[in-house]
Amino acid sequence: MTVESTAARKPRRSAGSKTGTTRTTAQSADAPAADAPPTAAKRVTAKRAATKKPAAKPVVKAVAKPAGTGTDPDLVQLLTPEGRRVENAAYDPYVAALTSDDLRGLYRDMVLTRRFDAEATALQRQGELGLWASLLGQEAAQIGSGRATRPDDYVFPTYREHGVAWCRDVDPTNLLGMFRGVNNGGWDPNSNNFHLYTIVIGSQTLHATGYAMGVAKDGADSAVIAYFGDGASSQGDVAESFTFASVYNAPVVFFCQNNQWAISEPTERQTRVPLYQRAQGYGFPGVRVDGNDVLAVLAVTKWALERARRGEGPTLVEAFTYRMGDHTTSDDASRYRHDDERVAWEAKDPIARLRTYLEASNHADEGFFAELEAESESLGRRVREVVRAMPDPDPFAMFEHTYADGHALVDEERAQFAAYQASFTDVEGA
Amino acid sequence: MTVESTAARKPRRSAGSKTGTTRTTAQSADAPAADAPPTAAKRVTAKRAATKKPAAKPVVKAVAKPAGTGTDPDLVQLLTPEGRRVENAAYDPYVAALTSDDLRGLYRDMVLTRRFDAEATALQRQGELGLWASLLGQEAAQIGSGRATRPDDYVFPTYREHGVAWCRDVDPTNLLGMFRGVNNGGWDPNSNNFHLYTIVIGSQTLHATGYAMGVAKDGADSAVIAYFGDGASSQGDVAESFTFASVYNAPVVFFCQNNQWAISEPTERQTRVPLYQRAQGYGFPGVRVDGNDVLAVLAVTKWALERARRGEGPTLVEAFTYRMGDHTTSDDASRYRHDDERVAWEAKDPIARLRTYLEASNHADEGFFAELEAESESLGRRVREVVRAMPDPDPFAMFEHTYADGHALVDEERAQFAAYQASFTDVEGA
Amino acid sequence: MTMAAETVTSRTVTSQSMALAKAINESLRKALESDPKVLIMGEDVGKLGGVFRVTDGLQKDFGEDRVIDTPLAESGIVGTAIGLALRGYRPVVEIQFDGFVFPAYDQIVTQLAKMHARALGKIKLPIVIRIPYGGGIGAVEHHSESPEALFAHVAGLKVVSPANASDAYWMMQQAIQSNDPVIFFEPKRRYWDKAEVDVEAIPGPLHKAKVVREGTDLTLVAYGPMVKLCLEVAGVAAEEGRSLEVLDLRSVSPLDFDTVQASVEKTRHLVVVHEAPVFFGSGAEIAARITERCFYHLEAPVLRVGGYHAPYPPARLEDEYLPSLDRVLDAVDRSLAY
Amino acid sequence: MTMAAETVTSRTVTSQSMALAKAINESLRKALESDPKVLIMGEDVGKLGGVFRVTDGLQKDFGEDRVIDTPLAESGIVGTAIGLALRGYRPVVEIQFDGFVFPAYDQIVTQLAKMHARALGKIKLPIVIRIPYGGGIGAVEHHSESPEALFAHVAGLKVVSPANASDAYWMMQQAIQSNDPVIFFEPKRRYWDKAEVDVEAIPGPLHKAKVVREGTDLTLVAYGPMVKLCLEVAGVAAEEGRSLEVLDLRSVSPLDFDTVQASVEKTRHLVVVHEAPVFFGSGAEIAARITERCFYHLEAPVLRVGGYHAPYPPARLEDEYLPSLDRVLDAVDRSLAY
Ligand SMILES: Cc1ncc(C[n+]2csc(CCOP(=O)(O)OP(=O)(O)O)c2C)c(N)n1
Ligand SMILES: Cc1ncc(C[n+]2csc(CCOP(=O)(O)OP(=O)(O)O)c2C)c(N)n1
Ligand SMILES: [Mg+2]
Ligand SMILES: [Mg+2]
Repeated sequence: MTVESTAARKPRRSAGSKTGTTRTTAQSADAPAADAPPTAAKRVTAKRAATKKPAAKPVVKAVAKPAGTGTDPDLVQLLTPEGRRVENAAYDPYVAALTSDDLRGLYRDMVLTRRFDAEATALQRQGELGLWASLLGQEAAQIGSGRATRPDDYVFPTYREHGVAWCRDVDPTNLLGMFRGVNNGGWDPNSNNFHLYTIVIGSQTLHATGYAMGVAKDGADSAVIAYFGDGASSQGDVAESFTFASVYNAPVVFFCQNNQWAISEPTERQTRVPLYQRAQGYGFPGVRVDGNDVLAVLAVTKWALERARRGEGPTLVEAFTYRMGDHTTSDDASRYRHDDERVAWEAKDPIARLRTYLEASNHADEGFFAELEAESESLGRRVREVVRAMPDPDPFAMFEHTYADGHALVDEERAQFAAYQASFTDVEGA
Repeated sequence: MTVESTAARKPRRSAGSKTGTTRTTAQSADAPAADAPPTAAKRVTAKRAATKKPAAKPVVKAVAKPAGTGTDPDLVQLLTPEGRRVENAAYDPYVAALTSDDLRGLYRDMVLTRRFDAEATALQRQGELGLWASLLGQEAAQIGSGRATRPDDYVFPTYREHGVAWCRDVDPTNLLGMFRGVNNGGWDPNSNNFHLYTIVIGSQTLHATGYAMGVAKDGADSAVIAYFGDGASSQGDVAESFTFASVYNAPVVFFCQNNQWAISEPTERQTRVPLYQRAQGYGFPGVRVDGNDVLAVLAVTKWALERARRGEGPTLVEAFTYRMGDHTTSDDASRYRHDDERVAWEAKDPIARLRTYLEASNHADEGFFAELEAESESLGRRVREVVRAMPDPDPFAMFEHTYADGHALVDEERAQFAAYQASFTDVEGA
Repeated sequence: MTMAAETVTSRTVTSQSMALAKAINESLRKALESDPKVLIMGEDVGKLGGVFRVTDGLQKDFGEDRVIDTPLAESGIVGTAIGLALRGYRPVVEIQFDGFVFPAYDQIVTQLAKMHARALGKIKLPIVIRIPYGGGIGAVEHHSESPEALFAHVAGLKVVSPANASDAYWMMQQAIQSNDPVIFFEPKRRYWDKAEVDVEAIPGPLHKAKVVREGTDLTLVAYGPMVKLCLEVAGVAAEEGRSLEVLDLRSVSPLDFDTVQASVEKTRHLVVVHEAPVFFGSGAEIAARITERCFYHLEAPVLRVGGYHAPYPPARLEDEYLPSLDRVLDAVDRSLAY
Repeated sequence: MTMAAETVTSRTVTSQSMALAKAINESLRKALESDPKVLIMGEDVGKLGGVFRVTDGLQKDFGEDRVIDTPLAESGIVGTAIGLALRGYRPVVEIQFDGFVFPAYDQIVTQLAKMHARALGKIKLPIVIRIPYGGGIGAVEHHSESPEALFAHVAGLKVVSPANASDAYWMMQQAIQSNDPVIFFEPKRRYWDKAEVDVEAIPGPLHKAKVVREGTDLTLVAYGPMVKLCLEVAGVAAEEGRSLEVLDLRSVSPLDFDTVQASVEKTRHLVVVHEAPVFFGSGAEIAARITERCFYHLEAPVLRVGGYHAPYPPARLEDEYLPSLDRVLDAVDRSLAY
């Protein structure tokens, strides 16, 4: 591990925080207990929001209706696209304790994640990777939610959660193995409580639910978070995971990144109503959050995770965001969507908006940004070097790990393969 | 077909109606256009409800929220368990045109269906059937919804919709083939627009949705109704059918008979909130109706079917009812549920309540009931006779209908089987 | 390479006569007792004790937290079992009938079978999926199928099927202790067949075939419900002066070709019997591999007796569809006539 | 019983060189034009034209009502296609990749395959399920599998796979016209291979194998992506003085054993090649049945070359995993050495 990775430097700590206080459970005592607070928000000056004084403790009255009921409410948003901090009595407490360091940390996470992602895209173009699924545009959704988790929580990603992996201290170069074609995942899920990437859409939501059922059985207060996309919401497995999570009151947060597209299909091909509303019919709350607002995502995810810890069961969080790039490097989005859509979303860029806010409220100075730029470059370099050095696996690896306890046929085939390989050596040797 | 079957006597007509007017689409003009009317109901005397004068045309204001939103409303009920007619401005129009004949027809359908069901149970005990799945207690849910359909509508049943089959003029003895083990269904689904029984839980909801998509493509104004149970609501297929139906705005009614049990599991093992609420998160209305009240079921189903015809898309109807018997003849419900529950539901019997109402409002006299008793007996007799006479299929039937266009291997195996069979004849002949 | 079948060490004092279903019940009970991580999951496994009563009494004694009635969703059952296994549990999942495993097929094939390899061995999936399978009980559609080939073809799964109560007891113990996913096919029509079960015995390896009757003229290979039939066939054949050796494979993946090979090298004739359709069934793999191993020993091609290429027929036809005494004898005759 | 392969009548004037993917595209276009009941359904089949562009331009020309982008749910796609077929439509369904067919497996196996039989022939299910399959394109997990055996074992389904553009065009026409469900496996690594396609030809029967190279010493049997490899093997072997006959099965269910038998009676040696794992793969069924039919003709056991009993490996290993020129030649050597 080299110095440029947050993950490496401050393992299992809040982004940029030296003390890690924002990650403690104790803090949840401040949080409102209601299922979901009202989402009405009012604008305050960036200046005011930037003061360290925690927002006044809100008196949130328990609402009978979970969030996401009835007519579509506004997004939960704490930071406008223009970088202004807006007040939200319900969710402010979840970010109230963030220090300047924390805020810079979130910014740094997003910048480095984007840099890593760009590097991977470049490596694919250079033929070093077979494929890459870019998270461009979804940095806030991933860093905000990833930073909301505790080390003992467990994360079940799709194939695009590079930012969440970053928050979980997974060495980013580890993520590249499967895209390079040297393994199908390969990291140890238990060393960072970050499960392997799952490609079969939706499957992991059931694993997350089962894992959460196990957490509850153990009497632990950890929580589980399952990532999936807007397209995935149509899969039967996702619906079944909602049912199981609800029936067993499992401590799981369903985190749907609605990036508006499932390859070439817009969200309207999956649903006629906002996705967060899906939850209610399964008996738990759903909330839509501005997925390009890292503070809002952090707050909403913390709220949901803490509900889970308190034994209040599952939550669905819909992070409303946008896939700025192609679906993967194999895709060509120009075939099915207009540039204006992308342009409109560029104005809501998660990194730009936090930068405006940081600058306007003097949370960061030029030095910080310059240093980060350098760090970013060095991350890119490291990723490049590591990937290029990644060796092809030994052919005999094919015969490893199909079974934990062995299998006679595998032994037989391995032996046949060895004999076959040896036949060349013999010839060559002869 | 013998005389005792309504199905046989009045093919494709409304129950007991000589004119069939209650089945015409034209009538839907009377119906309120709102998504779902409020469910508040007030009691009126049985006497008053019994007058032929149609209820005043209600002015139902279009409500933004579909039925089944927010807190659990009362059941839609038009007839109390005690047999009193209650007023319901929203749904009364759908039953306003029912004549005494119609009402007696509904009663007759329920009685004969129950009789048929009892006969089948008896035949199973006598070893004539391998299994029977009784509908005891669910007569109103099935007759009410079945009688709401038009001949050109299409029905996708589970394995328990004997009452719906009755309404679709399917010869009831046809239903017994699969339970006797002489076929796996075997009737022609297209002759009565009544699909084969489906055993793999939930699968048929997708077939219904696809069929409805086809109806819409054809520009027809038919509707489709898919039956499934409370247990089935957990299956991924059912959720996927909700998504497809909503996205394609398919003219399909999802009719869930919540009979409180999925074999030994109470509905709480499938959901924490009332099932009809599931619909909203998929973008269409859900309504809970008293499934033991044939009038309410008829009204709600008609409303839902007419929405579908008008191009307003799918509806979920949850018929709240009770499985009075064992799951099937192989089951022993005493292992997992208390008698008191059954006793409580007996007080809500669908047939008894309609009888009370018919008697109290002079819709039927002793002669009717006596005649029906005789008809019932004769139905039982016919069923018994037909079943006992059902021959075992020819062994060569195994090789038929696996494919429509033939298959070389089937031909080969048929020939081998013939040779094998012949080897005995040869020996016996020798 | 070839080994004779191992005999289970039997101490009569701990042995008792038990129906196959009861033997599995006892085995599950023992597993629940000895390992707090073992869970039972499925539809109706709780109060009802399963539709075949295989889990009878377990929820009462171990509680709803260990013996779990699940929602009616097979993909959900297997998918959450995977999550529970990742958390350190050892779920034993019941699929109510053979024909209802297919909604879970995706989770089994794309997730359960591959996750250990995907993680380069870093995580284990010790999950047993119990499936009552096969015909002969006069059931309706989807309740009589034999889909074992659809699992054996998939690497990452182990597939076993006991033929008698004693094996049912011990193989279930071993399957639960296995760190690999095991698809455990229970021959439902043998649920009520009794046999001596010695709960203190030292069982042989899970994936080893057994010679259940020795013979010299022809080898009959079967597993699960067809072993009993093959023993009957051997009995009848003996009266006709033919000495048939009967092998109980017990495991379909891995498949103990060594034991089959040893037998065929002796008898030079092989007939494979299973309920599943012949086309692409286990018999094909056995025939292909044994022919390769015993090319110069075989005096006749390996013959297969099984279901036809048709959906499982309605109950009144199943006796014609399933391998029967006569059909197997016919194959024996044909083999020996070469 | 045995018949030589039929040759497609070719009129050069209507013939043009076309990539395999384009040939399917043209075939779908023709079907959409000639039968208003034909529909295309799947994920991304519309504007995108599918991830392999096989449906390119079809939605533009035939509208969203005939070329339907579906929600992301394979069970839903196949399940609704069944409903549409019941309404009289002829849906051609695309599954995006081989590894994603499993969520639809239940609908395919328990519903699609059995519904015609269940209705005693009263209803027909003319549905084609297109599956780009197989490896060799350096893809990530679930994008390179060959699950054909898992469908061939199931009665009620027909399973085919073209090896070249011409067959792709015609077999698709025939599959769509078939009144039975057809699982249409498209060899994705051959999508870009060009061949002459005569769109006015009179094709031979869909389920008939073709002798694509005549030979006398040994028969190589393959289908889909492996046919090209086998032709290459035959070329190399010819240089070594060995005359290999190559058969393109085209159809896995039904499987044209007659054509295979005829060839093997001549060559007396058979090697079967497929990408799918050998264990319980097509090769097993072919070996078993051909050994039965040609017991006295075979001079060597039927040998099989295919994938190993392991999940499809990461891309950098696939060349080792897949049958290769050398691995097939090795099997040829071994067979001829008997
Ligand atoms: C079961 C399954 N079907 C199809 C695919 C092919 N596929 C890969 S990604 C994708 C779209 C996913 O969309 P969404 O869930 O919105 O996630 P996103 O890619 O937008 O992050 C599809 C169809 C798959 N991986 N798995
Ligand atoms: C996929 C599948 N899993 C399991 C079963 C076994 N099974 C048959 S009926 C049933 C319960 C169904 O409950 P519900 O949907 O409420 O319908 P009900 O029987 O109450 O009418 C179960 C589990 C099945 N038929 N299909
Ligand atoms: Mg998306
Ligand atoms: Mg029920």
